[in-house]
Amino acid sequence: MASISDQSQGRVAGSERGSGPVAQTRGVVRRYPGVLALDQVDFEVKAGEVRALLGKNGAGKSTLIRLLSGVEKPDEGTVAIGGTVLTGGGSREASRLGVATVYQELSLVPQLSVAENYHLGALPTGRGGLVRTGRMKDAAAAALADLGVRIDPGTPVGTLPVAEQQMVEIARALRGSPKLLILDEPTSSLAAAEVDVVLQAVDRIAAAGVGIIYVSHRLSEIRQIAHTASVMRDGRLVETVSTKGASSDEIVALMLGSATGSTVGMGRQSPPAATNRPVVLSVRGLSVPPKVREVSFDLHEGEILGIAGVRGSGRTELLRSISGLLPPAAGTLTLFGEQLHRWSIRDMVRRGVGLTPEERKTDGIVPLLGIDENIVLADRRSVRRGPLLSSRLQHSAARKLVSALSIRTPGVTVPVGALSGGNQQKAVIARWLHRGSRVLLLDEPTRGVDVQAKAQIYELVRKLADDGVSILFVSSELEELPLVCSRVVVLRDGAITAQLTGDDITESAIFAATLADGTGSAAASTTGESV
Amino acid sequence: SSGTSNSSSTGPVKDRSLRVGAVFMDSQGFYGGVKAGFQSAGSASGAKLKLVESNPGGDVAKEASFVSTLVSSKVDALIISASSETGSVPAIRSAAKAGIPVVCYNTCIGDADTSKYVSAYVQGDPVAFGQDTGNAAADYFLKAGIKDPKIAVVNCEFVEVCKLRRQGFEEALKAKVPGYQIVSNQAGTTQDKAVSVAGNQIQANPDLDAFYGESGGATYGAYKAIQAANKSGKIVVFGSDMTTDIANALADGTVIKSITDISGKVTGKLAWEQVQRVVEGDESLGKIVDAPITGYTAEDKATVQEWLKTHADGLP
Amino acid sequence: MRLSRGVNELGLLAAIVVLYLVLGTQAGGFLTGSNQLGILRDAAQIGIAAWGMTLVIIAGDIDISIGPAVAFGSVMVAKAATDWGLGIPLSVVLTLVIGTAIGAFAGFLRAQYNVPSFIATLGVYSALRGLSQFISNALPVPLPESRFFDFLAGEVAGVPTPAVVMIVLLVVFLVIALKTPYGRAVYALGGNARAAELAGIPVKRIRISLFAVNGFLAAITGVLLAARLGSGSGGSAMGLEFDVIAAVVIGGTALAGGSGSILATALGVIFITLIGNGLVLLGVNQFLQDVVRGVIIVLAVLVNVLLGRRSRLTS
Amino acid sequence: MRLSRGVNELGLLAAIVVLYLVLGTQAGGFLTGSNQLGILRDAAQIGIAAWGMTLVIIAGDIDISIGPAVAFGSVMVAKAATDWGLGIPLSVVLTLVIGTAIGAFAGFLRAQYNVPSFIATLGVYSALRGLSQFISNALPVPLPESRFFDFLAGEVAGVPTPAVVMIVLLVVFLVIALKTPYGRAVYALGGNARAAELAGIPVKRIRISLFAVNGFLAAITGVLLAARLGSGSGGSAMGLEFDVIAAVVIGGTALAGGSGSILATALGVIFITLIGNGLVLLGVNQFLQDVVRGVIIVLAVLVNVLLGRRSRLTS
Ligand SMILES: Nc1ncnc2c1ncn2[C@@H]1O[C@H](COP(=O)(O)OP(=O)(O)OP(=O)(O)O)[C@@H](O)[C@H]1O
Ligand SMILES: Nc1ncnc2c1ncn2[C@@H]1O[C@H](COP(=O)(O)OP(=O)(O)OP(=O)(O)O)[C@@H](O)[C@H]1O
Ligand SMILES: [Mg+2]
Ligand SMILES: [Mg+2]
Repeated sequence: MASISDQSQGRVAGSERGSGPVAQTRGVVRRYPGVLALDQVDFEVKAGEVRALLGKNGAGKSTLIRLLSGVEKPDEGTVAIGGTVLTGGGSREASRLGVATVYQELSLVPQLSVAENYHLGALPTGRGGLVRTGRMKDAAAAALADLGVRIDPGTPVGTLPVAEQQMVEIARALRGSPKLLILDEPTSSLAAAEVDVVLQAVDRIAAAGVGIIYVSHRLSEIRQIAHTASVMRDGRLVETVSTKGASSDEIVALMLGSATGSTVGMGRQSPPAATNRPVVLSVRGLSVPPKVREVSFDLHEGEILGIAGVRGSGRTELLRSISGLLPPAAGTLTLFGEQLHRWSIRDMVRRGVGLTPEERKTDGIVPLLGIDENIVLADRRSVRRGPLLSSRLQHSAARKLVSALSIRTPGVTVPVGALSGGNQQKAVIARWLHRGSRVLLLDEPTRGVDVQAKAQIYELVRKLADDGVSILFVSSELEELPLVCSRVVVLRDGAITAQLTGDDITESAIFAATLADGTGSAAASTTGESV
Repeated sequence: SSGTSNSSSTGPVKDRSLRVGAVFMDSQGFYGGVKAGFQSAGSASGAKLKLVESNPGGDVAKEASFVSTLVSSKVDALIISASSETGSVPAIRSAAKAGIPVVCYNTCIGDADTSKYVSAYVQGDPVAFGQDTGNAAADYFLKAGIKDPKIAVVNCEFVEVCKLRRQGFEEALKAKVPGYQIVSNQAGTTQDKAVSVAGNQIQANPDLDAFYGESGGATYGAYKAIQAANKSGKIVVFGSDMTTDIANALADGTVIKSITDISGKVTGKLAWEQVQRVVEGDESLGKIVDAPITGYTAEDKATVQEWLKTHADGLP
Repeated sequence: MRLSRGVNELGLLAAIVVLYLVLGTQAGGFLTGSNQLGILRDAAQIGIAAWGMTLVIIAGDIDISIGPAVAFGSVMVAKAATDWGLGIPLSVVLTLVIGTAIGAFAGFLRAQYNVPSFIATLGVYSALRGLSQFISNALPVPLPESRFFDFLAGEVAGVPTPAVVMIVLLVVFLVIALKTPYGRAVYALGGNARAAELAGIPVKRIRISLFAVNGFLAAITGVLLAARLGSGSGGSAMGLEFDVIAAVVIGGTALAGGSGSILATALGVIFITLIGNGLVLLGVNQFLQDVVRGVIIVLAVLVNVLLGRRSRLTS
Repeated sequence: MRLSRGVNELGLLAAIVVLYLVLGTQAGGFLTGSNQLGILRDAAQIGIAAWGMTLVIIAGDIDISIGPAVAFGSVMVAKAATDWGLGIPLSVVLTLVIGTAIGAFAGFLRAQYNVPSFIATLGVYSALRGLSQFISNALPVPLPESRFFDFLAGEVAGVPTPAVVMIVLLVVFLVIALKTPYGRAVYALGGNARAAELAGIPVKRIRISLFAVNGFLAAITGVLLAARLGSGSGGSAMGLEFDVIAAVVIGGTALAGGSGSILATALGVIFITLIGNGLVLLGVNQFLQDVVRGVIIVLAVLVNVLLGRRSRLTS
């Protein structure tokens, strides 16, 4: 392992491109109730450097970013941007000094247009102080075009797919020609081709002398663009390494602490084909115009059926309509031998079908309620004594799942909104495990989840399948489908166009099948490595 | 119940500290006059008067809770303009049963209950009140030769008194101008509501002859609406309750032709006299005191000017 | 979050203690037993409806029809028992059923058609106020003499019956809010309705039921009010919705939904009632009473907010 | 979203057309020019404050103090011009300044200390109502004779002055809402306050200013009211806040904030005023008017919601 930093002096000899540090923290400490989120962190980025920030969910990455972008103040220590120490003037102070941030949670105004969101806080004005709408739209469209996306700048942002929203945010961050660009998991909701667009943009920006901090759980991306990587663990900055000099296993070991890469268990362990076992869920002619067209497939007991497709191929709508959230225009389900023509969410929950939505913040969690209550939300019968809920039963049920899924939290009554993104995702999955659902519809279950948790989720999914639970597994991270699925169907423009089984399930095969006419040769490089 | 007030002594009120509960029915200027009249009469008789006051806004529920608070605080007497003949009975009964003498003014509970629970009632008989306006209106119509006047009412009939005022008004008219017609009757107690409602009534009835305003706000609103519609003199107003601006309009005389009024100050003074009588030891019940109902007309300018002079502070 | 909620209740409790000290020394008759019982009786007028309102607000909705619904209940029970000759038990039951149904109707508009609850209940507000004045001709409708109404207007073991009803319902609602699947579902759908829906919680049905419960509680308040006054009155309970909502919000329940506490609402109810009682006893000018009330309500919430913030910073 | 907003305005327009047809044929005098001008005059009472209220609600807040603020303005200007002898120009300016300051104070409580705007303005509501009754002794305070007040009460080119003021302000607020960075920032902070803050929008300052503007508009309405009545009255504008908020919500502005349109509010104002005018012209029983008004408001919003849904499904 190539350790290139001297922690005591906080000095990093990264790339040769930059000169002085554009951002620097000295001994910063940040506490939340019950959590030491940052513990004496010294951190430094130079101009022109792309610094990856790595660590498990809850390691403190986003917290460090919030300090650098001025949104929060450190309890101890100092944060300096371009040599100027922040005095607590909030995000405005930091942005004046040249910090632009794409936060982990989308920070857009859903009701406003793309153009307005792009210019948020700095609308172009003309005579009489009035907003120049035309210019505003042109500038937004041009900036997005630079990033390789074509979106009508008049569209309300809230109606766009998440990925496009993310691109709007990135475009906005670049608007003011920042000195330091912070990207907190910018690609977690993006598909391969778009990831590539972002990575190219990052490269270009860094070349122009901008310092970049890049947070991601996808090591492949990091090895592709970052010069150096700082690894965080339990609120401490444990190591800064050159990405050229360190292997992925070494980086993972650093992130996990005592655990080594091999215990993570990322190897392909997909269960044997289950097509000879009884059909649990049989979908026939399901249509949700215009997104899903005449989809038919069978899901067998104990099977993990992957659903692949590019963004917009209709995977989310397919899961939503099976779950009862989105009434289909046509089609039937046969669930455990019973044919259904109409079904509501509640029917499906009762029959043992559970959906984990791709947007956990808006659809998945109830942020103000405790982890325990979020976990038992779909089934309170098992935690009742008589007609009343028992806190004791609720806690013990929650505790079991918190430890089974390694949810990092000081306690089970902590509001789930205070958890890191990855841990929130686990809590949503835990809800269906508590419910004892026999069919799970997992929409991007590993989005924003760290490597270890990812491995745990794979493990969990396999174990559930062993126990006879049937799983539909939607993922945009092509490399994970071969790891867990015993069969993969590919959705294109809302219709199933291919099916892969056994050893045919490889990244490249899936990738080829998802694209209509083999466009986007860049994809092979973006998905080249898995950890 | 004991039937005794908490003040240890009876006898002359001079130099005695008296806490008197006052329930004003709502926030109209009339009650300001009552308060002023009551207080000045009280201090004139040498009592150290402390008013514990409240204003339920015509809501019997609020009134009940105010009275129970006053009863708990053991005031020496209670003066009240009851929100409802029937609905206010429990409140007044509870005060009487707790030994607190009750003096009604302006409005009270039903006769039978009044004689059981109320020491005195300074009465401004609302029917007689309405009759006074009705007579003034009838005189005007007869003189103007209008046999079938079309009249719009701007009312305050969510309180009973106002219903009774109209009853009296119509009785008097029926006797003298039987061809009269109430073409519209709409609510508008506060000036701003009244001016817009009266405006609408003028639109709906192009051949309107007159307005009856059941309260001060209604009267003044109708007056303003006529002015705004440029119908001054074509439509006239017979109204209730004196205030400075109504008196001014009456003195002008083109729109407002008559006002019937019970002076708040006089009512307050009469109420004090009854309180004084009771706390000085006279425990007899059910005494009725008539508050003088005064009619003012546009023709009798001198009286109107006199009112303006004697009510320079604006309190009616 | 838990912590700040506790602080909120402590802050209110402290404010109530201060009020007791001030009024106890300054306002004649304040500490007498009869005044304290009177306060309880007045509190019931706000409190019974406030329990249901807390749940409605936690669910992210609002119900502004309380005042007219109470007035309507009082007129309804009196009309049914006298003019319509239905007998007392049937009249009371009918009043409660109709009150519940009207509430459910507003809830249905909200749940089924997404009519904003402010508008749905504004409609009910206007319609019920008009209807109760119309059927009663704006005159109080006397209740028949009856042991049952005397009991409602009277006392149970020295405590005014309405206060007993309020306290019993307080316990019921505390248990519902904290311990039943239904109550927790209310918190869940107020916190994130989409997530609750996905978890299989019958969001529509719960929304309808919440407004139905509010209608039911308003009808109870109306019957108790009629018993107290000996008559039903269409003009009563004017502005009661403001007091009820204020009590809930002073208790720290956020209008945005998702969090709140019935116990804190109870403190809010006591706080509001005490202010009303104290201002009268202190002999404050009737109009200045409104001024002082406005200032105190804002101060109470302000202090609470500041306390909550302090506790979050130092913890 | 755009589509459904357009549908919302079209739906309201259709409802207004229906009202015109019904009232034009059924209500005598409805279509006369003087009645139409009278409707405009009445609309101004609601409309002027409704423009500011729309922005407040878009920002995710609420201001329930409009009625008392208008009454206070009317009393204030009359007192200043008579008893305090400040002269008419100074009295008017002072009234507007104080109205603005009181609004700003409520906004400050909201923005700086996170006091919920419902509570902050409930406090102002109570305090201002009491204060205006107190300083006027609950009596109308006559205005001095003056050409200026006559002008305010009169007409400009045949159109009532208040209506002219309302229309001018409508244009101003339309431009503000749609075309200025300030107006767009209001939408932004209502849609996602955190995002707005992160983007460097001065959220606190904007919040304070919104309430200040509302106070200013209420003061203008108060001065116009005093001019119309020839006196200021502490008991006026009772319940005006309900009409104003209802007009805004009928116009489709969501109480949750983030979206809304001043133009749709204007239609809401006309709709509400028409109902009030029509019911009186039709000679409907005063109590049934409330019933009808309640039903129509709910129906209007319901139809709008259904139209919006239909358009979304078929688009
Ligand atoms: N506002 C908050 N209140 C309480 N605890 C918080 C808050 N924000 C973060 N934490 C806690 O601080 C710790 C660090 O969180 P942070 O969001 O920085 O992690 P992260 O490294 O970004 O994780 P992820 O990869 O899941 O995004 C976690 O334990 C988290 O629960
Ligand atoms: N009408 C809609 N209302 C709400 N959300 C929608 C609507 N249409 C699409 N979405 C959301 O937009 C996102 C993109 O969905 P889409 O079906 O286009 O892609 P997908 O195949 O699910 O791919 P991915 O999950 O990678 O985005 C999903 O979160 C979907 O739920
Ligand atoms: Mg993070
Ligand atoms: Mg998707």
